[in-house]
Amino acid sequence: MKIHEYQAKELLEKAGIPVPRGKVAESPSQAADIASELGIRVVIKAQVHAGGRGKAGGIKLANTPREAEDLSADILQMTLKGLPVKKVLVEEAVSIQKEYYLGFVLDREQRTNTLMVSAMGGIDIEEVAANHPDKIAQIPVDPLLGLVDFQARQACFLAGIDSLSLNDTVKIIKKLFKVYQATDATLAEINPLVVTAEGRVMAADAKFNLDDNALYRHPELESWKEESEEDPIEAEAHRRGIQYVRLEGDIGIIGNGAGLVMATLDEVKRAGGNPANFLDIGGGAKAELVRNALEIVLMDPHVKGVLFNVFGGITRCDEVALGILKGMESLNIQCPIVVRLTGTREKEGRDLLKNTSLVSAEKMTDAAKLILELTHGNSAE
Amino acid sequence: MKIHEYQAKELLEKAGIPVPRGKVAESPSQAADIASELGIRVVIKAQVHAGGRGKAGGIKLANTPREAEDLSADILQMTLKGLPVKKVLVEEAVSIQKEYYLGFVLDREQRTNTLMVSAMGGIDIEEVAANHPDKIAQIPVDPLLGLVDFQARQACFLAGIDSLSLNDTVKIIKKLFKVYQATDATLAEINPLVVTAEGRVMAADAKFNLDDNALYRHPELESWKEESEEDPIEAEAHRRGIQYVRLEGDIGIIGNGAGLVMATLDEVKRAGGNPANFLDIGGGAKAELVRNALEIVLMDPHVKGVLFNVFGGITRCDEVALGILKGMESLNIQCPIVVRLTGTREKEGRDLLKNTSLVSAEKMTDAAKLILELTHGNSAE
Amino acid sequence: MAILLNKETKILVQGLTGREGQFHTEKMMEYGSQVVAGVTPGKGGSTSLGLPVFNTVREAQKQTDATASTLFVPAAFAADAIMESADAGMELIVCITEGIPVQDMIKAVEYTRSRGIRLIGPNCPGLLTPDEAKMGITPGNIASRGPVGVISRSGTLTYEIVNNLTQMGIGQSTIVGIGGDPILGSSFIDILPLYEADPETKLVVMLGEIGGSDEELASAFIKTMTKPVIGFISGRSAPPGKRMGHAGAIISGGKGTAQAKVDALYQAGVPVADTVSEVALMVQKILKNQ
Amino acid sequence: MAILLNKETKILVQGLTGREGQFHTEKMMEYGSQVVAGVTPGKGGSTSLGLPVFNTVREAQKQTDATASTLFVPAAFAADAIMESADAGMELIVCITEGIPVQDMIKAVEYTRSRGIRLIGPNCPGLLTPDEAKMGITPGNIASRGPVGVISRSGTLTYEIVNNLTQMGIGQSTIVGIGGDPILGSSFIDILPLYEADPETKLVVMLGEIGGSDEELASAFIKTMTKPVIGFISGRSAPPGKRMGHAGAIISGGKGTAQAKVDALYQAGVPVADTVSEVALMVQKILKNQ
Repeated sequence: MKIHEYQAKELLEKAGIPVPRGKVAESPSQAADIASELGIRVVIKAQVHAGGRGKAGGIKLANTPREAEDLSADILQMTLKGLPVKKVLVEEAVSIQKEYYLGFVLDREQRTNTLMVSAMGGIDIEEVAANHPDKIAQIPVDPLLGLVDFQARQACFLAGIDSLSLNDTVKIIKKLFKVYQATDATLAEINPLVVTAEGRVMAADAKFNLDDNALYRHPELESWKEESEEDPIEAEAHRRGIQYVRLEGDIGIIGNGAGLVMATLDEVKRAGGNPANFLDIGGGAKAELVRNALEIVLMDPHVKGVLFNVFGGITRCDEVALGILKGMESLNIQCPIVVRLTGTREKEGRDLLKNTSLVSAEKMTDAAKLILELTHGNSAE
Repeated sequence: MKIHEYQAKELLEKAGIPVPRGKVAESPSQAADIASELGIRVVIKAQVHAGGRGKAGGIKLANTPREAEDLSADILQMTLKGLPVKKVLVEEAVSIQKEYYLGFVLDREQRTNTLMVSAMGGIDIEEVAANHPDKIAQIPVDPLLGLVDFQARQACFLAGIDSLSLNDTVKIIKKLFKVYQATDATLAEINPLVVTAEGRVMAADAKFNLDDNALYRHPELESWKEESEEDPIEAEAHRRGIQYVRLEGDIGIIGNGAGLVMATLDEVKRAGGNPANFLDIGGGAKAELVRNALEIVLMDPHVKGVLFNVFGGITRCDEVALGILKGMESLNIQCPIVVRLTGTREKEGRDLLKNTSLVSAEKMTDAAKLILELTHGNSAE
Repeated sequence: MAILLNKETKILVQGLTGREGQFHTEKMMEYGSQVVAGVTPGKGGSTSLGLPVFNTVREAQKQTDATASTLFVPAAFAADAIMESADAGMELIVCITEGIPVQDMIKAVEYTRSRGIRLIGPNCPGLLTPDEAKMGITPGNIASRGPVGVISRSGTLTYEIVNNLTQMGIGQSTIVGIGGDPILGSSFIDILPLYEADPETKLVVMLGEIGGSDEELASAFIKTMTKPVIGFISGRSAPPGKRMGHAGAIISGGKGTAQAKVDALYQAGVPVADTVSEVALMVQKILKNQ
Repeated sequence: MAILLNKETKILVQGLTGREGQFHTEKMMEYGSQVVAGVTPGKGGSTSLGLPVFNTVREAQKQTDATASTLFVPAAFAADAIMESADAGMELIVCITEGIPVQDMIKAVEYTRSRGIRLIGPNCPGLLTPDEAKMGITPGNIASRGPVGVISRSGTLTYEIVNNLTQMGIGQSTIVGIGGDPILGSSFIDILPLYEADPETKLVVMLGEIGGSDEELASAFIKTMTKPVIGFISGRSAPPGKRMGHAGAIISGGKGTAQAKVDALYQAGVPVADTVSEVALMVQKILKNQ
């Protein structure tokens, strides 16, 4: 789960990490109020889960409350990388002397968390990693012991953090690790960590990814869940307990098992099509869930056809077929549907679908070609 | 640092471990007020750092506030194992169905903390350990990982905790470990953990030892420090930064280095005497500290003579001699003093003490015999 | 021969008395697996599916000499159950559970690895050695015994390919599902050496997917192997930043793309199938030429 | 020969720039110890006592090839400094610092032990190999080179006995102060095998005190030793429950009494001196009879 900058800063502030004074606004007038309350020059920052907000015009400086109002109005009308801006963060503009990068990230290869520190802050850390790998100090954290103080110091010395801001930075690293652990994060990034003209060290921007699987032990963060879902169909799918990812194509995909569904997407792409989504009904799905899955996929207006690909293990093909039939009864379906069922009770499943408008296929590759032909007249091959 | 039962229960309650309702009282009328506030039968418990309070009459049941007042008056006049009772804990009397033992203790051999659980609660765990060692489940806690849930369960199963109270007990063990760690304890013991007639599991008595070396990071516990010092001379010594332990004899002992001072105590005992104290001036002591040490030792009215035993390494013998002279000037000393100085600047030190009433000795054994002769007319040998 | 698991392996089931545990343990036993006991804290002393149930793994181990444990334990308690198993001396732990918090898993993985214990999973279908035994949820009916080692990060995709192999008359030595989470007890590189050392296994099918760099790391080892490996990577069409079902199947920070994995495999001399149905055909071809 | 430390040992000092660090490092260098650098975070690049100062142990190690580190670091930071040293690959760490929180120490001790690194202390006088080198605060002038290994839980008591030995013309191989805390990096049983293996050491003096059961555990090992050991236990007159200066010198829970230790040593065939001055006399007698 991704959270917004203003939420990340709320976490940091609670952990005792200095952040610029500021508040979130949902309307231009609110933004103006915050700006006049702060009483100095402010930054207006679009709150969306998209990188490169600055370049896209989602971050602006305002000298007066009036200016803050106008600029907020602009930003609140924007759509950044397809995401509508619903909130802006209005905070004091700080004069920046230096910009650092601090981050903790789940490190799959090391099977632990890794601390990353760089004196090249303010730009995308992946860019630094690609072009100046030696400018990032990376220190894996012992899974059982946690971060040890000397590691924080060592990272700072390796990264070349200025000696004047060293102690403050070390303290912030320790606090960041605490909040990283306390929130079950998989990423906690301060970029940039700025040294202001007055020598204060503070988090000017922050990014957190939280582990969805651990949300149950953080009821205080649950309320952010809804806001983290920026796509309404994805939000609805998750409410119904369905693994759904919206993509940009027009072929709806439904299958069981993440690997198989991904492979199905690949087959469609290979056949020259573009998948509209990823949808995994999981193991042992009942008819009702299959019906729901179909409804979710069809909520996307771009969908021109649907491909079912199910390998029956625990999942029974006849149950899936029943679900599809239910969907056809209850939903007003206008587009073609190709169904490929194999494995447990495949015969029973296929029998159920005889004498319907559904198109049956035996192999994945054939199924992909079929749905392409039915929706676009022909496949690429 | 030892803390009182009522303080230990305060820690438990904050950690979410159920304890009987109750409050501490310093006067009989306060005790009566608490009893009438609780509105049921209460237990009055003397708050002193002494085991076996019950047998010594320091714990009584009171049916009415009036009775609570009378019994508190009795207990507040008691001296248990030499310690005056200044406070009593007044708490609801619970009807006990079962008594268990739970504890975390610093385990020197395993070099970690050990969880101990026994279904034989309510009696001294050392007695259980001596007579029924198989009735105590002992599980060492990984120093880096901390307590893992399965260990808490395993200890309960091994100890034979009743299945009805199992889940509650496991939860309490986990909370106890948290507070044990959070307070830098070296002992945290709930004995007994009771199952009430109604099936509730709660801490009926508790004992904590805290690590003095870690107190600096627990400012909230500092206020208990004073109360933990029950001997006024020890308290005064510690205020002056001197390692002093009051004992029951009449020969005051001052030396440098814990091992050497202990060995000096042993020599005095071997010579047939009884040391009045342990006092370590530490390494590199200055004259003023030595003078203070002498003053502290002489605060004990039982002291009939003082033995100095110093091996000069970093500590300079002449500095020690100067301190003794200062003490003789400023304190009205009536008793004999034997001084044994060796090592760094021993000649200079001894020269300073020439022409005084002080008695000099070359060896520890001789020094011990000398002070015995001067105070008791002869030594045992 | 086979790897990791055979019909002699004495198996415990942690979470036997739960719904999933019941269902799949029954299937495991039907398949021939030597399940000797269950563990459910608080249900010690009872029996389930005719098996004794113990309160702790330690007790179960003492009474049954089991050396392996399969976990059908709810996600909130699974990492703890893995550590309990490791502490009790299990040599092989297979964790089926999906949805375990990742910070719990880094502890459990370190705990097992530092003790030299093999952990498979979590979020995996488990192990199956055809005609001998299975630990986990892989359907027994699709497998047949033979020379192909199958190792995979996903479940149904594996079933599909195993099914294809069996239908073409090509059997498998042991099928290993390592799981779809970002933090795994065993990755490809931990299991491949076992296939290499197993006389029965003549060829390995490795089914990877986007996310992480397990496939890249494995490629370096594959270069040193004497046995042929055939690869497949799913998620070629997945966009970055989107988690494709599996918690581990995500391209993030420019890492974990299908292309990088395919490239690494090609460089290691591994033929990579373009489609699922191609995999079995490629296996057939190589086995014929051997 | 000697154990643990000689004039070739390249030594770092963590906390060199502090008051204690300055004072004692100067004495260490005067004595002949090969101190090669200091470590004080934030003072990297400066020099002190003519030695380069580094920000991290890792950097100091890289520049100097040091293999041992002595710590004069304030108690609040000492456990962290021990772990830093261990992480940087020091083989021998001697921690002089007194007053380290015990929960910090159990972590630091586990950290060093699991990496196979030898930690001496904390709250100890350190090591001294006469006429070669010292790490710590043992006064150099009282020691002389010879056949007696001295190992002890306390400082001044050791000095007293070493002084006696030297005055009687009996030298020492290496003097090891293991420290007076309840949680120690090395106990008697960790060091005794080194004396047993050292050709120069002909006899070992072991100075124990009340608290814990290090002496009892050591007794079991001493039974297997070919070299004579002479014991001394201080605190015979100490009452239970009172901490005698050292955090570790306390009889609690009926454990750690002087009598139990003396008994264990006698059972292991170890003569135990009754008084401090007896120790050197007993050593003299045994050496004469050899």
